[in-house]
Amino acid sequence: MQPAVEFRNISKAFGPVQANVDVSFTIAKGSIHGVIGENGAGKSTLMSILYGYYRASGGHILIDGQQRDIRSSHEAIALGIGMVHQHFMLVENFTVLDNVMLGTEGGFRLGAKRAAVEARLREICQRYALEIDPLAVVSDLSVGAQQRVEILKQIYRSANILILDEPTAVLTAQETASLFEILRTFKAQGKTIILITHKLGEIMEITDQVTVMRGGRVAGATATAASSKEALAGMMVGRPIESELARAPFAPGAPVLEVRGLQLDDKDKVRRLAEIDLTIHAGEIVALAGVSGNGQSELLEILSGMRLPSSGTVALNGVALPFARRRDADGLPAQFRELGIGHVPEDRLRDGVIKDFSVMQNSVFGYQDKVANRWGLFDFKRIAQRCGALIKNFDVRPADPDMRIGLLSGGNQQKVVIGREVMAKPALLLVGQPTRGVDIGTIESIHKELLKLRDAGVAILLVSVELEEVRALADRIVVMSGGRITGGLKIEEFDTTRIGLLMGGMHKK
Amino acid sequence: APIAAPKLGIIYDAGGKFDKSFNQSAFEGAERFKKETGIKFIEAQASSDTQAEQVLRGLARKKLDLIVGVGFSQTQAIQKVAAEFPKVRFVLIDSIAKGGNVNSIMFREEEGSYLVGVAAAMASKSKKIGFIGGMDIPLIRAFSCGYVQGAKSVHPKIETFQNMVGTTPAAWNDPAKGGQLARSQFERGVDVVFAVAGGSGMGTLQTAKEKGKLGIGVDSNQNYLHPGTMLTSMVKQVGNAVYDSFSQVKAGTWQPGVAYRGLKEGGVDWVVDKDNRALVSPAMEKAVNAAKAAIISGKTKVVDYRVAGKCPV
Amino acid sequence: MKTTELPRWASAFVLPVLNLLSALLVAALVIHLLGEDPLESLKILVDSAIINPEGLSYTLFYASTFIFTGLSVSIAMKAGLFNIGSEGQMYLGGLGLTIALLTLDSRLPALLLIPIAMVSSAAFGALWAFLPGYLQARRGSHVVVTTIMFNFIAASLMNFIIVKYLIPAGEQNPASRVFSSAAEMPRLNAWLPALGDTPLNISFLIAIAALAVYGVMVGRSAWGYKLRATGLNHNAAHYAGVSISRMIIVVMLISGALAGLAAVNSVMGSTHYLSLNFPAGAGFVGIAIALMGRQHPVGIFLSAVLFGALIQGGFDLSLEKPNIPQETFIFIQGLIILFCGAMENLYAPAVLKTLNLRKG
Amino acid sequence: MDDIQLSSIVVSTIRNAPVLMFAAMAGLFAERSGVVDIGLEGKILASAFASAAVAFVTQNPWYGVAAGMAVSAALALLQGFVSITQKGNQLVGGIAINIAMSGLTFVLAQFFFQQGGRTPDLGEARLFDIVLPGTAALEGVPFLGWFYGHVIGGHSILVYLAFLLVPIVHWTLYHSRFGLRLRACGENPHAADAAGVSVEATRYIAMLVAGVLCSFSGAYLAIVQSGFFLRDMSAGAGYLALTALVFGNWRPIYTVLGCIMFGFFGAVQIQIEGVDLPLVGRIPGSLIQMVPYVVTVIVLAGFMAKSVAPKALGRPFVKSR
Ligand SMILES: Nc1ncnc2c1ncn2[C@@H]1O[C@H](COP(=O)(O)OP(=O)(O)OP(=O)(O)O)[C@@H](O)[C@H]1O
Ligand SMILES: Nc1ncnc2c1ncn2[C@@H]1O[C@H](COP(=O)(O)OP(=O)(O)OP(=O)(O)O)[C@@H](O)[C@H]1O
Ligand SMILES: [Mg+2]
Ligand SMILES: [Mg+2]
Repeated sequence: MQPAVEFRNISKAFGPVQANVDVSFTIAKGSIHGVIGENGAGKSTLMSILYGYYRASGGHILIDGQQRDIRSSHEAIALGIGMVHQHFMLVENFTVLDNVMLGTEGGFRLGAKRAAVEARLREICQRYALEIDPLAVVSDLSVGAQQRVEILKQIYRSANILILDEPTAVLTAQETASLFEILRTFKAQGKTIILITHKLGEIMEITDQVTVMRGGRVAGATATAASSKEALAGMMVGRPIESELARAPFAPGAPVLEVRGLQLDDKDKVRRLAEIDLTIHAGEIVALAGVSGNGQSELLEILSGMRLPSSGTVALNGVALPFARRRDADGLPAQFRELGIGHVPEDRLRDGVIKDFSVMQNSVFGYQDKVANRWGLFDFKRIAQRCGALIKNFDVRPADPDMRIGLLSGGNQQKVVIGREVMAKPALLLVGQPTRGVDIGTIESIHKELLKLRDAGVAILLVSVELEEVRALADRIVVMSGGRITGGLKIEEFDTTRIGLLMGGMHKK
Repeated sequence: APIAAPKLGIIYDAGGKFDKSFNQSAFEGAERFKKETGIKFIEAQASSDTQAEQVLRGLARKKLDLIVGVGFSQTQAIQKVAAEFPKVRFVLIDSIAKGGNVNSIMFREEEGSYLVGVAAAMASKSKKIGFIGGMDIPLIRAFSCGYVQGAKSVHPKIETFQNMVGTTPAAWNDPAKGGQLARSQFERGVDVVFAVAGGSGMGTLQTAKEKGKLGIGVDSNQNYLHPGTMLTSMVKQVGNAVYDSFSQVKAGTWQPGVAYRGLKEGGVDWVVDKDNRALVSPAMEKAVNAAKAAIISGKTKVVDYRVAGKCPV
Repeated sequence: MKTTELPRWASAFVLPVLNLLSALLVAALVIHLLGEDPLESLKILVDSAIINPEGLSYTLFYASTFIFTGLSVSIAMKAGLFNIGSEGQMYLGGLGLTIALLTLDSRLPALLLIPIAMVSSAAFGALWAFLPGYLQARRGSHVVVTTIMFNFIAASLMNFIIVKYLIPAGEQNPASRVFSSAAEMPRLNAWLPALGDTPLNISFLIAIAALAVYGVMVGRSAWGYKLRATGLNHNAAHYAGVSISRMIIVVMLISGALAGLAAVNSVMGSTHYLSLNFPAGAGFVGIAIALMGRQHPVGIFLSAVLFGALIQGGFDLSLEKPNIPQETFIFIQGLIILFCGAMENLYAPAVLKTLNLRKG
Repeated sequence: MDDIQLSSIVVSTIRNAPVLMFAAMAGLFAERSGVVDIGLEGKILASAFASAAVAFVTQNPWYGVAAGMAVSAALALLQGFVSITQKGNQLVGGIAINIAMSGLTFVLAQFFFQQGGRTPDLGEARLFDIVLPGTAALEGVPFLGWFYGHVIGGHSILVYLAFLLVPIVHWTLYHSRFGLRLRACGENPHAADAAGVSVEATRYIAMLVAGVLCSFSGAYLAIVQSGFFLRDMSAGAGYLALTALVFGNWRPIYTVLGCIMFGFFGAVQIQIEGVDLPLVGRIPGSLIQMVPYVVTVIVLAGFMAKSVAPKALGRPFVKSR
C-alpha cells in the first residue's frame, strides 16, 4: 500500500547544530507510528519540517506518494496534515470556538458561521467524549482540557495525518487513556498518526511501528510487536537502562521540614490549600502525588518562598521560616535558599532559567550573591569552574558553557537546573516534575542524582504526576486532592488503585 | 566714526525668520537696509540657549561690527559674549543685557496693546473681548495687561477672557489649539480676540474669520491675512529697530545703553490700512488716536505688567 | 563548513558602518534635492564636528549630556523598563541644582558647591522617576505611559515655577538669575587650550566615569545580573530571589538620577542659569542612544558622540549653506536611528554570503 | 462659575477628540497585531504635511486627504518592513520615524513654500463644517437648536468619520475573520502560524490599516482644525493616543472613551483658565494644563491598575525556541 508519509534524506541544521541528518523512513497509511529518541535527537524538528514550520536544508517529503514542497503550515493543513505541538498552540484569551475557527473561518464575516461551528463542535465533543465547552476561554481550562482542544481542532479540520509531539507529557493516566481511545478511533477511520513520546510503555501500548532517532539520524526502526521496552531503550540510548535503581536502606534522620496547619486563599478568596500537615525527615524522599492542579504547585511555591501562605507555620530544622508579617513574597526565595532550601521548579522555562542567558550564567541563577566578592562583583573564574563541574557531573550536552540555554533541549536544560540545585548542597530539596519531557536516559541519570542526594541525608519533597517516577523514587507517598492531603502511604504499600482513589478525593476512614 | 561697509549680523530666535511676526519683522528691517545700502548681513538662528551662546561667539569671532540678537532668549548669552568681545557691538531686542557694548531695545508692548484694547472694546457688540497668548510668560502678560487696561478705559464693565495656548515652546506652534481656544471664547460670547501666540495665533485669526468674529494681529501687520475680519494689528516695529541699529553703525552714531520704544518713539502702533478700513469707524479711529496722544503726552500711564509682576485690572 | 552566523568583528563593526553609510546615502539624496553638494556638505560637517578641535570640543560637550540621558534610558531598559521620562527627569534635575545654587552659590566655594548641586540635581531627577517606578512596581501601571505623562507634567510644573518664582524682577527671559562663577563646572580648555573657547567641562570626564561604573555594575556585578534577569523574565527573577518591586523602584531612581545629572552639563557647564525647556529633547535623544548603543557602555559612548557631532556639524553646516536648515539634521538623526537601531541586520545576509563566497 | 459653559465644553470635546481617535484606532490595529506603534506621532505629522501641501497646491482638500493617506500608509509599511521583515526593534523603528518626520516635514515645507516650515493658508481648500438642513430653523429652539446645530451637526465630515469608525473598528476586531487573525497574531503568533495564518501578511495588513487611519488624524489637524501645516503641529497627539490605547486596555470602545476624556479635559481647561473657582480661586494656566495628565496617572494607578497588553506586543515573530 502507498505510505502516507515518506521522508527522503531530510537534513536540517541550526547554525552549527545538525538537528536532522539524512533522515529517511516511511509511515504507513492508517497506522500509528511511534517516533522516539533522546532529548535533542531531532524528533520535533523533523515533524516541524513535515508541518511546514521549518524548511529542510536537504531531502524531500512525499505525501501519499507525491513529492510535496511544504513551505508553510497553511500548505501542510491543505494537505490534510495536522499537528499537536509539544507546547500548545492556542491563543489563551480566545474561546475554544475562536481557536478552532482561527485559520478556517470560512468567510470574512464570523457572525453566522460562529453558531454553525459551535454546533459542530458540540457534536464532535459528544461523539468523542471530549468534554469541552466551546465557549470556554482557553486560559480557564486545565492542561488536559487544553490538550483536548488541540485534538478537537484537528478533528474539526479532519486532518488525515496527525502528528502528536509528546501529547502525554502533561496528562494524567486517565487523560492519557482517553486520548489513546480517540487515537484508536482515528486509526479505525483510516487516519495516520505519528506519535512522539518518551514513555516506552505508551509506545508498546498503542503504536504499530517505531522509528528510533539518535543524534539527528535514524538509529533503528521496527514493528512494535517485534520489540520490547528494553530493546527500544537500548536502541535509543545506546546502552541498557537499569529498571530498578540502587538505593541505600531507608534510614530517616531528624525531621527537616515541618508544616503545620498551612492554608492558602487566593485573590478571589478561594481556598487553594487547607490544613496541610507534613513532615519530611533527613534522608527521605516524600512524593506528593495527585492530579495536577490540586494544590501541589501552590505548596511548592510556598515552601520555596515564592508565595506567602494565608496561615499556618513551616519550620526548617526546628526554626520557623521567615514569612510572618510580610506583605508580599518579594525577595523571599533568596532568604529561603540561604537557609538551605533548594528548588527545582515545575516549569523550568517560566521560573527556572533565563532563556537568553548562557548555560554558565544560568548555572548560578538564584545563587548569584554567593559567587560575588564583597564588592558585589562576580568572580568569573570561580563561576566557570563551577559550571564546568556541573556540565561534567550532569552530562549536559552540548558541553558548551557559553551557549544560550534556550537553545538546549528541554532535558539538558533540566539537567542544568537540577545540577545547580544539587551542587548548592541544600538541606531540603523541593523538586517539581523533574523529568517532564525528558528522555529515559536522562530520567535515569536525574533519578540517580536524587537518590544519591537522599542517601547523603537530604530531605526531598518530590511533586510528580508520574506514578512510575513516584514509585521509583519515593520512600513515602502523600496524596493531595482539592488542596487537602487525602492520605499517605509507605512505598511498600504502593497500590495504584488506592492512590487513584485518594487522588479522586476519597478518604479512607 | 562712520564705517563705510560695516560687517553686520543678525541672530533670530527659535521662531525663525519666517515666523510671520517678530523675527520676520526683524528680517524685513535688515533686508530694507540691505536694499538701500547694498550692505549684506550674516544670518543665523539659535534654537536653544546653549546654542545662542555658540552662535553669538561664532559670529563675534568673525570680527563683525554689529550683531543683533532678536528675542529675549538671547539675553544671558549676549551678556556673556559681549563681555568676551568688547570690540564688537551688540543689540538685544526685547530684553536688557548689561555691558558697555550692548544696546538693549525694549518695546512698550503695553502701550500698543492699550490702543488695540480701546479698539476692541469699541468694536465689541457683546462687550466681551478675548485674548489668546502663546506661552505663559511675563512678556505675553504685558500684552494682555495693556489690552485690558485699554478696553476698560472705554467700558469699565467689559468682560475679558484670557487663555494661554501652553507652557512649552510648542505653544507657539499649535494653531489647532489656538483655533480651539478662540472657538471656545466665541461660544462664551466673545466677539473680538487679540492673538499674541506666534504660529498658534494663525489658528485663532483663522477661526475668527470662519465664525465672523474680529481678530487682532500682532508684531507684523497681519491685517492682510483675513481682510474683513481683521480689526487691526498691534505692530511692534522690530524691523525699524534693526534698520536703525544698522544705520547708526554705518553713520557712526551707535550708542550702547537701554532704549525704550513706545508709541512716542514709533516702536509700537496700531494699523489702519485698506484691509481693515471698513471695520474702523470714525469714532473708533478718533478714540484710539486720542488715547495714543494721551499716552504720548504722558497724560495716560499704562502699567507694565513686568515692573511689579502684576496687572492692576 | 559554511558559516551561518556572522563573526563578532563583522556584526560589531561591518554592519554598523554599512548601516551608517546607508543612512548617510539617504541624507545625501535629500541634500542633493535641496540643491546642495552632498560631498561638500559632508566635508563641512566632518570638519566642523570632528577635525576642528574646537568643533570636536563642542561635539563632546553635547555628547556629555547625551551620555547621561543615554545611560538613564539604558539602565531602565536593562531592567525591562522603557523610561521615556528622561526628558522630564532632566528638567527636574535642573530645578534641583538651581535650588541648591540659588541658596548657596554666594556662600560656598566651588569645591563644595558643585558636588552639592550635582547631588541635588540627581535627587530631583530620581524623585521625578520615583512615582512612575513606584506605580509600576506596586500598581502595575505601565511605566511607558506614566513617564510620558510625567514629561507633560514636568513641562507645566517647571513653567509655573520658573515664571512664578525664578525670574528676577524686571527681567524678560523666563529664566533664573545667572549663578555665581563658583557654580561653573571647570572647563577643560583650562588644561587643553587647543579645545578653544567651548563649554566642554569636567562633566565629560564624569560622564566617562559613569559609563565605566555602569559597565561594571550591569555586566560584572551580582546586582547587575539580577537587574538583567528582572528585565528578561519576571517570574524567573522572583524565583532567583530578586525583590522585583524593589528592583524596579531602585532602577527607576537610578535612571532618574542619571537623567537629573544630565542637567549639570547643560546648566552648570554652559548657560549658568535655568531656562525654560533647557533639555531641548536631550532626554529623547537618550532613548535613541540607548537603543543604538545596545545599552552597552562603548555603544552608548559612540552613539552619544555621533549625535553630538550631528548637532555641532549640522549647526555649522546650516550657517554656511542656508539651503540646508538645521532641521535637516533632525531628519538625519532619525535616519541613523532607523538604519543602525531598527534595521541593524539589514545587510547581515549579504555580508554572510560574501564571507562564505570568499571561503569558497 | 457661570463663565463655565457646559454646552461649549461638549462641542469642544467633540472637536478635540478626532485627532486622538483616528490615531488611537490606528494604534489599535497595529498593536493588536503585535507591532508596537510608537510611530503614530511621525505618521500624523507626515500626513498633516502631505495633506496641507497637496490641498494647497491643488486647491482641493480631497486630494490632500488622499496624499496624507498615501504618505502615512507608506510610512506604516516602512515600519512594517522594519518590525516584521527585518524583525528589528519596533520601538526604535517608531521613534526613528517620529524624529525623522519632525525634521523632514520642516525641511520640505521650507523648501517648497519658504515660509519657515509652514505651508500657506489653505483658504478655500479646507474641509468645512457641515451644516445640517434645518439648522437655521431650529436655531432659536432652546437646547434642541444647540444640540442639532452644534452637537449633531456643524462638524467637518472627518469628525463624523471618526465616530462612525468606532463601531466599524469594533466589528472588524471582534466579528470578522481579519479581526480574529489580527488578535491571534498579537496574542500568540506561533498559534496563529500553526493554524495556517500568515503572521507576516496579517501584520502587514494591520500596519496598512493603521497607516490609513492615522492619516486622517494628520489631515484633520491640517485641513480641518488649522487650515495649514506648521512644524511639529502634532504636539504630542501620537503619544497621547498611545496612552489612550493603554488606558482603554487595547479595546476599541474604552480606547475611544480615553480619547474623548483627553478631549474633554482639553475643553475644560480652556474654560477654567482665568476663572475664579470656589475654594481654590484662580488657577494658573500652567497648572491647569497638568490636569489631564495627572488624572491619567491617577486613573491608571487607581482602578485600572492592570492593563493587559497583547501578549506578543513588541516581539518580532521568529520561528525558534
Ligand atoms: N530553533 C533552533 N535553533 C537552534 N537549535 C535548535 C533549534 N531547534 C532545535 N534546535 C536543536 O536541534 C536539535 C534537535 O532538537 P529537537 O527539538 O528536534 O529535538 P527533540 O528530539 O524534539 O528533543 P526533545 O525530546 O527534547 O523534544 C537540538 O540539539 C536542539 O538544540
Ligand atoms: N466566541 C464568540 N462568539 C460570538 N461573539 C463573540 C465571541 N467572542 C466575542 N464575541 C463578541 O465580540 C464582542 C467583544 O467581546 P468582548 O466584550 O470580550 O470585547 P471587549 O474586550 O469588551 O471589547 P470592547 O468593549 O472594546 O468592545 C462582543 O460583542 C461579543 O459578543
Ligand atoms: Mg521535541
Ligand atoms: Mg466589552
